[in-house]
Amino acid sequence: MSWRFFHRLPVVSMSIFIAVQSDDFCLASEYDKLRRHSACGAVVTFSGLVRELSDNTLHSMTLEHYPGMTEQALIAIAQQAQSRWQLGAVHIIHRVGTLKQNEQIVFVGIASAHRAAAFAACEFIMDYLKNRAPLWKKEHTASGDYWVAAKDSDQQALARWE
Amino acid sequence: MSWRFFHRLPVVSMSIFIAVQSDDFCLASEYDKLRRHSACGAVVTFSGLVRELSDNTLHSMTLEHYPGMTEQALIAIAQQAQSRWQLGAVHIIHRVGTLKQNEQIVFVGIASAHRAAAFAACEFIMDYLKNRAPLWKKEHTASGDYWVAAKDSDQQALARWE
Amino acid sequence: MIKILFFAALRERLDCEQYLLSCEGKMLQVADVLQQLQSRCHTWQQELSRSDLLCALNQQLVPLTASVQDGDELAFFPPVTGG
Amino acid sequence: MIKILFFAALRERLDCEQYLLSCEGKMLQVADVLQQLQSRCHTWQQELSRSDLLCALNQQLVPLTASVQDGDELAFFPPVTGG
Repeated sequence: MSWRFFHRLPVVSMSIFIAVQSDDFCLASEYDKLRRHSACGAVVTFSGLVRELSDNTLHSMTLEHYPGMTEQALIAIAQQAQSRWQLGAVHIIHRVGTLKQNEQIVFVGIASAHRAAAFAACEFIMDYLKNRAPLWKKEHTASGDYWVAAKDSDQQALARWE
Repeated sequence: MSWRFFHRLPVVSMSIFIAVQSDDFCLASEYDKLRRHSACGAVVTFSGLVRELSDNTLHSMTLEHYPGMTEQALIAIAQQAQSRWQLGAVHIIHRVGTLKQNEQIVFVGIASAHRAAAFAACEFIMDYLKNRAPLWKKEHTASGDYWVAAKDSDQQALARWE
Repeated sequence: MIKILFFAALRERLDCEQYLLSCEGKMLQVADVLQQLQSRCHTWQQELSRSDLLCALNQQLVPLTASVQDGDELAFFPPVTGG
Repeated sequence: MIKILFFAALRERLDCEQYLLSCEGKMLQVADVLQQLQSRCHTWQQELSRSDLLCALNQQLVPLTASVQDGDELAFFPPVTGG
């Protein structure tokens, strides 16, 4: 499912696009949409990928989510970012289901007039997504299936925004 | 001109790619190279675009540079980033010559095992590039040609890294 | 009725995806619901007592002091690990 | 000889891209070279006295106290505005 919102502000238009999907996404086509915001000189993107475990035994992972709540949580996070920084566009795409080695998991893209706002908003969204969006990873490895444990570092990452 | 360096570290391989060119670049093909680093779960990209002036009179801009020194400055900045954070790959592309409205000016892409390192390195490189790389913008507008003045905010952005 | 959902590792350990609880028209706190669920068996007692348990009421994160009523959707799950 | 390059707004204001200066085998500081250039005319005096002037010696940013010798490439330019 995906949502689009358009707000028209005095100076720039602001759009939020959110999608939770099992299909892969295309960074280039998201970027092409982000760079259309003519008042925005800065585009920052983040992509999260399935990476090797240190012992090289990962086959794949499955992402479970809470349908409905995930989308709402992502919209709320995007709106929080929008209220903190002046942004032209916020795109968040999160995949669910089974993903293999090196597949794309998550995309966050920001268009803004200023690079500092674009960087901050993109990192803010990832930090909040990691702690607030109801998604869970299960790793399928040579020695069995394991739910990924939440990381203290992800929780600590929120501190700087408070 | 473009440079490629490959270092082999105990755990991950590190690559630096630098290009100063008049040709446009393709974000998707840079991203495809960055995400090949299998130990890197995080890819952050920054793109700088020619944006409208507030009075909507910009026709185009010309980027002048100091050939040779620009490439060296970008390599030095990439190496500084690499010495501060554990990075899988750093790509920097800067265009020179005449660019129109909404054209791409600069690309910085980082692949890293951790998102915090990828975000920090990407923003660090942009902050240093803005202050240290010998490039100058001249705007061609309806009322004449003007050299862009350096911004205090760009200089202040360095403070946090020192 | 209150619809209760469980996710991820918690869902697997409880061997339960969805559970319907009658609240008999009473106004309850999430903590009261949790206590009723814990009383079902030793496993539920253990799994629903974890200090890192998260709770969402009608798809919004809430603390255990939140009030629940007939028709609400309540969900319990472990710390999230998306992204 | 020392090869001296000027860039961007400075290049335009001096109406000069490249200037060759004989150092007659002497060891000079960048500040000495700058003084010689400033003495050329009023415009050069003015433009090369700006406090935000940057200097690169053999393509590395250096302070005005850096030493210059025969065969060096010296460049002066305004604050950079790339990115």
